[in-house]
Amino acid sequence: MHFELTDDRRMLADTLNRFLTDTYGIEHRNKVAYEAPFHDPAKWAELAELGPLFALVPEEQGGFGGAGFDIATVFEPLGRALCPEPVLPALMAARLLAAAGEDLEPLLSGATRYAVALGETDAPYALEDIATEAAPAGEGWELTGRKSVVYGGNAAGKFLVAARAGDVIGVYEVDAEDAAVTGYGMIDGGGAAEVFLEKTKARQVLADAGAALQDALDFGALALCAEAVGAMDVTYDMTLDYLKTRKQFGRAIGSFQALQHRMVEMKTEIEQARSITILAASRMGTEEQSRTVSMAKNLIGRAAKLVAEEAIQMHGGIAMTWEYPASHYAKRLVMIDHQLGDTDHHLEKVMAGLQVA
Amino acid sequence: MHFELTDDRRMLADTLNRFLTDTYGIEHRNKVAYEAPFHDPAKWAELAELGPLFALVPEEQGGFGGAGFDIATVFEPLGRALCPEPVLPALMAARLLAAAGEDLEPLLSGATRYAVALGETDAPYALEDIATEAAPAGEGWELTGRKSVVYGGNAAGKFLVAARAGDVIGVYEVDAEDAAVTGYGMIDGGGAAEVFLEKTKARQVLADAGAALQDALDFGALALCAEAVGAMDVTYDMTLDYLKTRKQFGRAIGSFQALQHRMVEMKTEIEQARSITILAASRMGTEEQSRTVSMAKNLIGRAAKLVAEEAIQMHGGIAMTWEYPASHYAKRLVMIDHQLGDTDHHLEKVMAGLQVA
Amino acid sequence: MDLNFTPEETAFRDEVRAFLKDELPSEVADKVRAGRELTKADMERWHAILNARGWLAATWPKEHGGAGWNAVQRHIFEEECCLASAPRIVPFGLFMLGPVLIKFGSPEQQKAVLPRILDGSDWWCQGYSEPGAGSDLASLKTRAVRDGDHYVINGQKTWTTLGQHANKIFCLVRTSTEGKPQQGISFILVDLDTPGIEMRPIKLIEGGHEVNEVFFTDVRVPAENLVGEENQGWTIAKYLLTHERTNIAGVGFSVQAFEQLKSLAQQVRRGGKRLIDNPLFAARLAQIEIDLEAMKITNLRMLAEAQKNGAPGPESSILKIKGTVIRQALNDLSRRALGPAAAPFPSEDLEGNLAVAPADHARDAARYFNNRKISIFGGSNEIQKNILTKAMLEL
Amino acid sequence: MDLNFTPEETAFRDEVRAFLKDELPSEVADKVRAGRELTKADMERWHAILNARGWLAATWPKEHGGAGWNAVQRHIFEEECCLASAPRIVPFGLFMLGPVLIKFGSPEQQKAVLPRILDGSDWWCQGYSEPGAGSDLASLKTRAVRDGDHYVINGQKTWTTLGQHANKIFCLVRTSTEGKPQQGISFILVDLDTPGIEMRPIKLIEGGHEVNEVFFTDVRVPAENLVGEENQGWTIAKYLLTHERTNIAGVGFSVQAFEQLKSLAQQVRRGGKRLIDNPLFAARLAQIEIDLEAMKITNLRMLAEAQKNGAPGPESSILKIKGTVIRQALNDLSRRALGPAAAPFPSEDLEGNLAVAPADHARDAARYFNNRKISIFGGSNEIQKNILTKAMLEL
Repeated sequence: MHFELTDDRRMLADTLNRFLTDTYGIEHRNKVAYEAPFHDPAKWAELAELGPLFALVPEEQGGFGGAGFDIATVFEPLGRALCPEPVLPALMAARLLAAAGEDLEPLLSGATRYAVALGETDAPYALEDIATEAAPAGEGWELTGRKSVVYGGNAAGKFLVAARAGDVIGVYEVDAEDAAVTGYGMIDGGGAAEVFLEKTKARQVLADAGAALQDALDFGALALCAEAVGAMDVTYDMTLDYLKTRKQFGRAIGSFQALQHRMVEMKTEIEQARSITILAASRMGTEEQSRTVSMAKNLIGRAAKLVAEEAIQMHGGIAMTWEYPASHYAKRLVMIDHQLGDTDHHLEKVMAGLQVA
Repeated sequence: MHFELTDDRRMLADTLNRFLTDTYGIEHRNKVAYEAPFHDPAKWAELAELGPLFALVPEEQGGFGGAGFDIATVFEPLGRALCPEPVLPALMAARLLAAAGEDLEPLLSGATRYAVALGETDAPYALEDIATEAAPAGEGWELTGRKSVVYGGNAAGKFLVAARAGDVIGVYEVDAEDAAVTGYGMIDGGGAAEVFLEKTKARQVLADAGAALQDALDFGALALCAEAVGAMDVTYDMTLDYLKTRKQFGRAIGSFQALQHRMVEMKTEIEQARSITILAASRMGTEEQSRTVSMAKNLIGRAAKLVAEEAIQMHGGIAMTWEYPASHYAKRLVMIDHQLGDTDHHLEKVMAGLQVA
Repeated sequence: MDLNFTPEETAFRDEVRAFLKDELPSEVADKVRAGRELTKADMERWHAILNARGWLAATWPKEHGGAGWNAVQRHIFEEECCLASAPRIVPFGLFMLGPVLIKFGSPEQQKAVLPRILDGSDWWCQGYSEPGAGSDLASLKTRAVRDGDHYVINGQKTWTTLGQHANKIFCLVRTSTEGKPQQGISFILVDLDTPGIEMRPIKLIEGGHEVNEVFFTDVRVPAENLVGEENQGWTIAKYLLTHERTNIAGVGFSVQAFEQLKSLAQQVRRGGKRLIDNPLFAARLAQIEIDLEAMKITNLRMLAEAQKNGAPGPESSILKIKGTVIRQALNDLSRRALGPAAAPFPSEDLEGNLAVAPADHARDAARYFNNRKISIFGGSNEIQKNILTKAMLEL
Repeated sequence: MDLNFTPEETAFRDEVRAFLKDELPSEVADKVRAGRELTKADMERWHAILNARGWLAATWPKEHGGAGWNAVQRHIFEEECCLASAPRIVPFGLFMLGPVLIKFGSPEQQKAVLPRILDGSDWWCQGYSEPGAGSDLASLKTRAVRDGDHYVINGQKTWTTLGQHANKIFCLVRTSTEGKPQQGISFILVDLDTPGIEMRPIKLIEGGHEVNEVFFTDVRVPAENLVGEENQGWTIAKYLLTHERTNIAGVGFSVQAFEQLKSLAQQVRRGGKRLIDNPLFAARLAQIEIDLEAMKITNLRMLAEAQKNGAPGPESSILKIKGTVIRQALNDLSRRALGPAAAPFPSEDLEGNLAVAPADHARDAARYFNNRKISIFGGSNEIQKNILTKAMLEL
């Protein structure tokens, strides 16, 4: 039993952290994250060259990672830097393409940007509720429906779309130019899109994708957990720093016991969040993968909200401003709960599992 | 709009408070509350003479009160004194007997002690789940079933039992000597009983008692809310006192800001509890009676638990002892949630009402 | 105990309700309901409508052109305005400067300033907070030095709400560094056109512009602009704090937000059912409803107390603390109800054609983030707890 | 990262598990599971069984008759004991006095005391807290004054757990009033048969007797009973605090309590359904499961850290704080699950014939009240937060 990263992973984390610290500082981040295309295409290419995308998939599929701890290793630095590059869609697309045995090279090299289109207006989180329909058309397929808030969809070349043919949900590839895509920015930075499909030409990637989609969702949620841990660490440090330096009524506000005790509570929840993310990472590929990821996403949702709200409150005003970095961390931390299932969605999954065990 | 008691009610409250302060101090209370018969029969008689039971019912039924604020006026002092006398069963019985148009004199004079037997092992709170059966037998009825944790049942002369004849739940009167009654004390003081009915002779009081039982439950729950407000006020004052006098690390522990802020949170919830109890009292007899009482009982359940737990924690050890009164207040405050529907039971009722409004 | 309004109060409420129905412009109410930014013209328009009815300056005595309402009337008016999605009255001239001048100002100041507040000629903003003195006003540093007939002001103010629309500012400034820090503060009126003043926008967390920084460099202000005595500023600031705190529980906002949330939860679908039928969500909703129902009564109780004693007591801090907790919980739940649809950065497009979120809810996340301020501004909840601790608990 | 035990550790766990299966008396385990009070004989019996296996003194080096386990082995042992509902080892002799003597005691003291702890000849209890010094040990007042070959002790100790079974007590006493309050404290061994000692029971909130007050009036104790140097007591107390804190997260207890609770929620019925099928209850249960799963890992992470550094760091206070919160939440939920059936005062009857509550749950409310102590005793959670603030956050 030990909790240290392998040398390879530590190197990867160091490389990523250094790259992001050196070239993706918060000012640059805020410049690119809130203006179309809501990320930095040049930095995306540099990032891809550093190799983190290869860490997302196992050797058999042309990568050099793909285990839970590889995912966590990549996304924690991204969270620390609030990086808006569409690595998450790449991860989820890679899992789907790998499940279909397709060539991952265009994705892993960063050449083709994928977005994964799952959620719909009335089906934001649960696969069962998906209504978009796939129908055979000649050699291929046609899709009809609307995919809502597709992360990275504003700048994707290809979409992997979940759609149902009768009772079976499959995955279909759609070229961005074949669909009606309206991109927009997100309140916490980064971009997304509405994707309108109206008998849109598609290629079937997986006919029955229930298991593969759940797997992609699990990996995506794990990635978000690791991202949140990175962002929470930075937010916590920023708040601690502020408490040490900011003076009120003639003393550092960190000397007020009420705030001290709340810092301890923040710290405790961050450590719990780190722990459950480690646990989830360790369970990827096991039978307990989905339930443990749901546990993690639930705890992360609660912890991230606490950290965001407490950070703002304890900063007292300054963190309400766009200029002060903590505000952007707070937004990201809160909005992570709106991606790939919120605290309640995942709590319900854990509740369902109470019965079996 | 004003929030002052009428002169009559203030006099009643003063009288009760004085009687309880003078003759029912915490040492006496603890002596009688934890030993059979788990109350003080002599004091019960004195209390009855003071007239609070008459305040529980309207003039038409021989009383001089019966409105929501009358109930609150009686039970708040009882809560302040942690009084274990079976006034609550008397209130609920009075509502049922009044609904049936029966003579209330034996009850109001204190001569006959009633207990109301509703809950069962698998039906602790909800009337719908009651399984005890009533069957016609000669001129009268026979009941079969088990009533569990019947408050005041250990020292009652008569039971009003809720039982079903087919789909209809009625109220039946059973003499204590006709049933197999096993009394015991409660962890927070006072007594209760298991009542075993096996073709036990009974008299039908109300054939279809759904509405009357709900009304009795509402009035009972309101009474518990007022009792809790009284007990919370005392517990809060005790804690505040302790914070001012107890020294640690060379200063009064009340000077520690973390505790100060928690005191404010306690105080806030107590005021909210007082407010919702006032609201519920004002709505008795209106269409919103049941839902508002459920709101009150839910908030009271949360507030009382907070106050109990925080009082113990801030006292830090001493309130863990039997000798220190706060421990008994804490027990009562927590256990009120186990009577007549807990926070979740009442929350579900409020949830059901979300749809209609 | 009587939780009902008197017949007179009920009649007043009906009058307010009818007025709002007839006079509140629906395009303005729509913006308020959807949390969209109001223009200066929107706010001025609403002020003019209220002023025409004599209801703009609720607390001013009638001789100054106010409505002369008591606390209960104000409460009724504010609650009805919230329910009707009326814009909030911009408080700086009407509820802050006005009462100060009526209490501490000279007859000349009253005559010169009050009518121009009412008729919209002047838009006042507030110069209280400074970068180093947020909740701790006594430590403010902006200096005003007497120089002949003028004061010369140097320093910086911040969190100046809607300063971008204002032509005037009232400030707390330091006129003495002797004695206790509270003792050397004065209250002064400043024309924003005076040379040496620069106003810079502060962009808030959600991207909106509602507050500003104001920089003063050798700003010469006529000495007669001083309100009350020199170094009496702290007394004035405290007067405002204790007498003019109104609607600090924000119950009206919460009631309105709760109704919107309930309606949202009936529109949003999850797992083929309405969100309101999801027990976990419904439990949260019911919990807030309960806390809010209690808060309404707590608010009325303290209102009755204030009515009786002339001013709210320190326990009114409870209203601020719990009131903001409830409002923020409502904003939080609205955001969550939307799921991913809460995440897009608000824009006209998203509210119009694209309709990612249901109507009126495209800005719910922005509103959630923006409203984190309500537990910070105007004396943070931590400060409120300190006040309560001292005054009420005597700790 | 590797969350699995090594093959050796797994083998050890299997060994412990087999031992517990074979050797733990079922009547004793039944009492533990139901939260019933253990008799002195029950505890002595279990100690003897462990001692026979050489597992009683987990941390003592083998030369003193201990098991010589490392932190991971201790953790495994404790967790398995909890899961099997084994009694908790009475810690005062084994985990407190023993390590102190091994580190600070004279060879004579070690020889005289340690074997009698192991074989059960002596039952030690602890004299640390005083009525005026709970969390603040430095302010203790019990005096020990040197008088020839003896110390004469006067004062009062409290919260002495299981003192009613003990024949010996180790105390922190004040031997000097000079310098800092911490500097004048000594650690001394006292025979409870010495004239002048009176032990009085303290009845706890739920009615149980597990702690006591101890009064010392001119109690003459041989000077050789001093452990370490005079006025070195604070060092000894701190050594215990940092090195011998074990299982402070109480994860094993929580895991066991969670399993019992889940089973209870499958037995209890509400509205014709099992309680576990009620979404509000299930949500609470799932929430605790998640927090507990995270806590298991947090515990292991800090264990690995302690293993590496020789002693747990200040961050282990997190284990105490969150560990007690989780345990108390479990107790709370068990109590609530029972509804009215939780309310009767525990008695043999209620557990036996009457069966108001399901088997093993008649004392759940009592357990809930009793376990309010775990966030108070042994350094309250507030003290833990202060420690963390200083050490870790540097605030």
